[in-house]
Amino acid sequence: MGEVLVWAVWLLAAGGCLGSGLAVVSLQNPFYSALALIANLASLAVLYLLLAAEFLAAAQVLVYAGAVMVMFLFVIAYLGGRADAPWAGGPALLRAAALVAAAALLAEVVVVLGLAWGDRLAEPAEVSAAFGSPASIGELFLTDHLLAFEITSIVLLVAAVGGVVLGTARERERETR
Amino acid sequence: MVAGAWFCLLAPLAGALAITLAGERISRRQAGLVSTLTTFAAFGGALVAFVAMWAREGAEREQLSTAYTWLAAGDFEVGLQILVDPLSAVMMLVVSGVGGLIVWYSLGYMAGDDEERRYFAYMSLFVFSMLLLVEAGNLLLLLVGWGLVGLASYLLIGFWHHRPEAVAAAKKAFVMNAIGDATFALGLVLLVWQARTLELPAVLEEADGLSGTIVTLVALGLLGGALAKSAQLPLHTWLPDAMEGPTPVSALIHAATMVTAGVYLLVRAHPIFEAAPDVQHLAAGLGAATLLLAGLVALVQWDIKRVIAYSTMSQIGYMFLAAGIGAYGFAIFHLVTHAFFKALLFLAAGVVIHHLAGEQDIRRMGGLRAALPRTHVAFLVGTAALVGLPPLAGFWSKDAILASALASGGALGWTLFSAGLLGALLTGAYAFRLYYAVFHGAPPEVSPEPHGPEAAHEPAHGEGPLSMLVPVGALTVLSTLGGLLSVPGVWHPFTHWVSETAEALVEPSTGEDYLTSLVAVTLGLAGLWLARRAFASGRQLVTSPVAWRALEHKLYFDELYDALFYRPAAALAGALRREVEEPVVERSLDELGAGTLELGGGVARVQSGLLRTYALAVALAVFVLVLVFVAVR
Amino acid sequence: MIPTPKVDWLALSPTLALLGASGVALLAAVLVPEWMRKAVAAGTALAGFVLAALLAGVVFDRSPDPQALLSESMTRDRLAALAQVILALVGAAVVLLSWEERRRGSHAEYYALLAAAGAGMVFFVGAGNLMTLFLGLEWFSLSLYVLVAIDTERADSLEAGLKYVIVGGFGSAVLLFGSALVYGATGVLGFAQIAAAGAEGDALLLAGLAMILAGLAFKVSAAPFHMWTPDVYQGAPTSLTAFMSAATKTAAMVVTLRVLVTAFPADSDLWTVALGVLAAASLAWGNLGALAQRDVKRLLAYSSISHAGFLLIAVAAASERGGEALLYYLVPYSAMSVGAFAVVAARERELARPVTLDSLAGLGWERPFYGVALWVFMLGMAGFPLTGGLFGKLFAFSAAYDAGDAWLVLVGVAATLVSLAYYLNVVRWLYMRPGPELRAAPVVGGAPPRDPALAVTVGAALAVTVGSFVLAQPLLDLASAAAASLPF
Amino acid sequence: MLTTALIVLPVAGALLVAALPLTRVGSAGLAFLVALLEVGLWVVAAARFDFDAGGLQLGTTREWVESLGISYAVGFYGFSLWLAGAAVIVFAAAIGYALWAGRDRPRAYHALMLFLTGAVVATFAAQDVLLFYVAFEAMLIPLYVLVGVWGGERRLVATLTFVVYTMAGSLLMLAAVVAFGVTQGTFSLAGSGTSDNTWIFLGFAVAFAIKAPLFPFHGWLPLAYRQAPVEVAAVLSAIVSKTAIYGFLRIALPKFPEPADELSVVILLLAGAGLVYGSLLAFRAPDLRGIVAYSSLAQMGLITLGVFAVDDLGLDGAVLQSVNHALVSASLFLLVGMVERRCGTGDLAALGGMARGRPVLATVLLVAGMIALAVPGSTTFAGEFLIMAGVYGQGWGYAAIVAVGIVLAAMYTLRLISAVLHVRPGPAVREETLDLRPGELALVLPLVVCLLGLSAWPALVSQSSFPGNDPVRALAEELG
Amino acid sequence: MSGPGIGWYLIVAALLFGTGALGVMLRRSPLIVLLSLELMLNAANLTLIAFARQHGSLDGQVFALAVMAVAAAEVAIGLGLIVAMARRGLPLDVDQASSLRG
Repeated sequence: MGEVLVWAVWLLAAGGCLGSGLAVVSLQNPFYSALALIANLASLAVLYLLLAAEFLAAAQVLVYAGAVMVMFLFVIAYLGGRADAPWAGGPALLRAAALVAAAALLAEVVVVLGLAWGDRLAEPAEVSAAFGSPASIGELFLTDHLLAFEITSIVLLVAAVGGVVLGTARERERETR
Repeated sequence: MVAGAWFCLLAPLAGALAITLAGERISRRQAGLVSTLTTFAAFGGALVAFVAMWAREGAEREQLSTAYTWLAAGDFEVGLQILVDPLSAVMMLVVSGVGGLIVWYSLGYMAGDDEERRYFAYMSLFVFSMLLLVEAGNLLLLLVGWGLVGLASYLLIGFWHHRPEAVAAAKKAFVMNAIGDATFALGLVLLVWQARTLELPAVLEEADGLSGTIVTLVALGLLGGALAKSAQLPLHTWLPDAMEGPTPVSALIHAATMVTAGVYLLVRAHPIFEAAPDVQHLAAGLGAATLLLAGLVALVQWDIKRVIAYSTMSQIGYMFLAAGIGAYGFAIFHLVTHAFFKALLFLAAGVVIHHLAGEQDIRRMGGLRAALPRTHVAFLVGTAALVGLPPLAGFWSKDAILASALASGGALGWTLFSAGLLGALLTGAYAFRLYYAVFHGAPPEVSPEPHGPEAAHEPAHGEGPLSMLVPVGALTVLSTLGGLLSVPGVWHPFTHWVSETAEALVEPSTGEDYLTSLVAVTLGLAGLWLARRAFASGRQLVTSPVAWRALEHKLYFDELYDALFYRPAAALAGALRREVEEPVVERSLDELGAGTLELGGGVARVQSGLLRTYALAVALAVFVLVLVFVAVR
Repeated sequence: MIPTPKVDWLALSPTLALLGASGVALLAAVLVPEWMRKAVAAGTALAGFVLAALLAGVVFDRSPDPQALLSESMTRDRLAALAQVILALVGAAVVLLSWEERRRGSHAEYYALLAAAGAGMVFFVGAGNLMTLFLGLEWFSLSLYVLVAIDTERADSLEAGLKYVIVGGFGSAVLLFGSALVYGATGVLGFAQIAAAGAEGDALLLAGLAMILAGLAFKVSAAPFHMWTPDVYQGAPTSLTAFMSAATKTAAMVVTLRVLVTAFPADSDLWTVALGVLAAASLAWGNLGALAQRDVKRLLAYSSISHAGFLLIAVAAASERGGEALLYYLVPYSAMSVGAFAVVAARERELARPVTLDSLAGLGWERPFYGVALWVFMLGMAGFPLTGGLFGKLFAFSAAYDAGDAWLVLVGVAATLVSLAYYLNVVRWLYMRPGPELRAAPVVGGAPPRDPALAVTVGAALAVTVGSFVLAQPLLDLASAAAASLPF
Repeated sequence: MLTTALIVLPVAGALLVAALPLTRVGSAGLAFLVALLEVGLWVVAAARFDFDAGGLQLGTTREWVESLGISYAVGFYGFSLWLAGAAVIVFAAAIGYALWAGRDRPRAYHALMLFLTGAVVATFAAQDVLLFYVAFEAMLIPLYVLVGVWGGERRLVATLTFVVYTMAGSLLMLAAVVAFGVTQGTFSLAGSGTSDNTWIFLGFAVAFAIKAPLFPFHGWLPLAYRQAPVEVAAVLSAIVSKTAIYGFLRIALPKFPEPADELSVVILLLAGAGLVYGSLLAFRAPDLRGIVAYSSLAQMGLITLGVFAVDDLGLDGAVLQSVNHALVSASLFLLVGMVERRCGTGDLAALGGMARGRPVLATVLLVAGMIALAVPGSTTFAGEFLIMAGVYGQGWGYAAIVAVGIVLAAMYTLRLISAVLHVRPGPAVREETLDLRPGELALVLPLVVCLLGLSAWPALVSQSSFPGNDPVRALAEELG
Repeated sequence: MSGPGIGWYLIVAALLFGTGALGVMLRRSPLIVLLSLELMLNAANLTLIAFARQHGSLDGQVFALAVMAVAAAEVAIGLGLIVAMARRGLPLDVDQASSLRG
């Protein structure tokens, strides 16, 4: 792929990513926000691809945008109009402070990156084609990161139980009564 | 000798303890008997000691006896010890002898008071304390006795504690004496640091070796104690008020013994005062000033006991004068004769008061010569002895002091001599004013109702029971003959005896003696004449109203001290309470606490419950943390 | 063929015991009939916690030398083992404490999640790289999120849950981003590898360190990352509050110590100061905030914030002595905390409403055992003698003084002074309110509801609180063996 | 072992009293019995104590926290044995008074009193800085409740002020203990050397100054002494305050010779100021307890003067005076309590004239009062004289202050005596108001008899307080 | 590697992280706050993947994969909570969830 094309794709993806991110934060309706997040996830997947993380890109789209966001949209739909909270509120000072804090944090991270720009971030390592492939990831998950893999599953299980407990508790109450 | 002295010391203590512990198990009369007998037992002990000492010679007459170590700290030790020497032997005899007579007298005088037991316990305590004072083998023990007589004095002045005046007078006496005790103690502290001991002969021997400043300070400290105890200027104001106590108390404590303790101290510690001649002269000067002041004030008093009290101050002034110029033997001699005749006067006055059911105002007395013939004689003897008419006791001792002043010469000597003579005139005047007012003239028109501090007594006792008469008689004899122990140009056994302990600095010649006597007796008689003339014409001795008022207010010393010390102290205490204690010390914590609580409230308000602020706090904190980490790098 | 890695099952056994208990309890929710569901679940959880404690004890015994397992995924050492023992015992106590808790259903789920949270913590303290660190943290956090909100019939419980999820998620994201930066600076995830990467002073590493620190400080409730604590503690079921205050703090503290010492030793001059400042801030904020509280759970929450400060003083010493002090202090602290919340729970169940200070009035006289116990816990937290609280503070201060942080000692002392005002206020309410006020307290009267399990918990906490004072040395020996497994 | 027994006996008694479901009289009586046993045990200890020998006696040492050098080390020196003796006697009287007065909730009350006894004895016996701190703080636990539950109307404020004040000092001391122990490598008093760190010294000194209390750290005193149950006030002023003196003598002076020397001027000035200040306030106090309380402040100033004279006379005097003040203050507070029980008030304006018809009360109060004002010949006089003589070495001004204190003491004590006993009966004194009952007399009389006995022989205490009767050397060599 | 350097990816990640943080701090709807949290986690993921590429080590990618699962778990619990609140009739507004305060 040509350099220019890569840049163009990058710009498009990065722009989409940031734009959709802003949309998530700024849109009034949670439904649209959720849709914006899907766009965000998709553009992130493109960036992952550019970073030689094919498997992750795929997972991002399938698992995240596919499964998680569907759940999200489902809940929003379930809640209907009740999901509409005022856009923002509270004291103006609080809003300003939030903006300032976010901006400051952002600027800081950028500065830190800038400090590292010259040496560390100059030249990325050479990687083989297998880098980021499902096989390589899978091997790691079965060797070095076996525990992480297992725990991830436990975390998901806990979350599932939690979701059930919280989401269905009321029905159960009714039963016991 | 030593055994007698110990017995003399402990017998009254045993009496006091016995009465206290027995409580209501013994009758009031038995309590009185216990007290009287133990005091006479003490006198017996003193006699034994005296006789044993008489049989010895020179240095053998002085003996220090230690029972045990009373107080010890580091290498500093103070024993419970007594010093038996000619001086203390004389004092023991006087204290226990006169004390015994007065306690005996009290048997009759106090009969009927519902707290007799307490009275006799206190009396015995006093006799013990006074004996401890005069027998003490070291200065700290002397101070102990010193303080304990003050305590006994407090207790007895305030004996009728339902009377506010008595309580106030007792407190005043105690506090004044506490001031003296404090300076005394300060003096001792200096001695401890210099000499590392307070044992009597030893510490006095060290006096010469001390630096001038130190010894002056020590002497000042002791003098402070002496002034307070002996009611000399400027610590004299308590004594007249002390007359709130029962009359025998006035006789024993505030005339015969305790108040003369200052003189004893001056004589006892004479090496220290001799090493600090300025202080010694100061003592003489203050004595002279007191004798004049007291004599003047006595001219205008109406209370029979107060007149005698002022005369006591005045007479002690003579003794101070004597001790101040180094005439130790005569100082003690006058102390002894004064003990006789002043006790006599008080006891006689007691008979009068007893007879009049507690009346003390001489304006409501008169013509008692007929009702109380024997008392009249006794009182007259006492008065004459006080004025110094020959051949009574006071004549010999007082004139010897004046002669010594003359003999010491110099500006000081002459000043003191003149003051003493003037005092003799005043003495004659006030003493006979009192005598005439009480025993001559017309009796008061109304028979007095019981009132006054001693109102408990039933009226019209006459001259009272035997227990009152015998002591008065004994003292009359002593007042008459006591002076013969030292007759100028003939013999001086008394002063010779005392000089073994305290060698006199001046020795008047026989000529000086007789000259002085002539002048003094003349002046005394002049005073008598003044008093008689004034009495006959119904006028007062002091005619100027301004002077009268000033003297009636005792020259405003009470008011002055009140304004100078008491009120500022009370105001300071009040101000500290209002301005420091309550607002600063007590409330500072409150304010600090309130401030902290307010801070806590502020913290709680920040914890607004708003989720977004929590995230905001985290974000800001992360920002700061990262910033610091990266920047500090 | 991918070679199967060798797994140290013993090191994992405490985790597995709890995980197993959690699973059994979860199955009970479905398979066991309603009437014995709670008993089975609670019994399983209790057994799991006790077993975990025993197994951790075995691990402690058999791990004199620290060992990195599975390419630094986790560490088997005495530090982890001791922390696991504490965590498991706290869990067991909480199971007993929660037995009589009012709850509409969800009993089995409650115990399953409790065991799961315990398993997460037990794993977390042995984490060996940034990934297991993050995952372990999320593991127990997610369990706790659910547990906090499990009483869905109480609005407070839900509100607490929501706050915990969102602020907790925010904190996790910060921790994660920091981990990413550290990974960026070094290219590795394992703690020892990070230390060996030689990236000290690198801006990326330091920014990452700061963010990791923030994320962990969030979990230990150190100011200014503490703000969720009072709300969540107040809203959560009381038994769970007890668990969080003792166990979460223990786990997070131990891991903070481990991460900082093993992964960032070269930057210790930075993080010690930072921890000192966080400690001071926690002390100030926690103690001042507690002054204004009426609700006892909330008051204890602030007290827990201030204790984060005391514990951080020990961590900030960055020395073996500090590690000892931390591990020692965690024992009496956990006991006092669990015990205090247990007494609150007892009162809560008696009165059937949230416990405020005035509803403590007269408790000391009516229920002497709980009264004395709460009294002792309060005194212990204030650092009075005859409780391990004194030695905890003493050791922490000693470590700080030894490390040259005399100022932290003074801050700690000042904070203790302020803390007296509210600890003693509790005692005051227990014993000293005048008669009329006593009657005003809504006393049910008669015998208290029988709750032997809770009484056992309180008794055990009392025993540990006092026992850790008398037998300080044996406990300190354990702590020092644990601290020795870190490369100070 | 004997020392440990002295500590354990009351604590065990406390547990027993708390645990046994006895009647009101039963538990109070049991507590009183334990307190008497404790006195007996102390007598045994004193009999076994060799006052001529040097060094620590009746000691026990057990390792406690080896890694930090903390040990359970207890034992007595002469001065601490005397202080402990005063403590057990006063506690017996106080517990007896509580038995007599019939305190509510007797099991809790007496258990706390006994626990306090144990803590106090442990404080006096402690030979390890941390153990000292532990015991010092342990005293606060019962005191807080004793004042807060059984105190007067404003007891809640009083108890909080008291605890916060004293804890402020104690916590500074904790910081100092930490610093001392860490720098020395051990907390044992016997095993550690001296330190020249002024800050550590200050930590200790401030704690003791608050506990004593010394001016101006006495903000807690007026309220606590007025609001506490009277026997607790007695214990506070008589005994608890002396733990500060023990601290000065055992820790602050010998362990910090240089800082103590440098700062002695400040402490002496504060002590002197406190002596005068307390005396003046006692003179203006409107109630009985106020007088006794502020006189306590003055006396603690005086004792501190003696301690910081750092001189044979001053040190011996301070110990003697500590014992004296313990007995005097306890007697006075108990008598105040008896008067208050009769009249329902301690307001001076409402009292008076109680001497007439109540000879026992009058005699006992008079004797106690006279000893309190240090009438010459009393043991208090001996103590004051030694202190005065000792502190003269630090400057004549201090001795002069002591002299002023003597005069002021006479003023306020006489005021107290007169206000109760003399002149007309006050509105609160009725004709039928009783004299002291035999039971009450039996509580106060032993204290007064002890005082009279000491007056006959103050050297008993003063010459046996320090090994070899050489305080300065003992401080430098044996205690340092 | 062609195209923009790793730094640029990181800048994007930082911006995304900031945006997410802003959302958490600004928005009142708990749903949108949850979405914003997802943004933050994804920003971290991007960082991890970028660094993985930089170092040529797959650890970062594995980590990112795990984070995805965690993010999903968080969402599940968050949504469960929101549903429970909605059923309980509580307002879906984080500002109104402030009865616990002080």
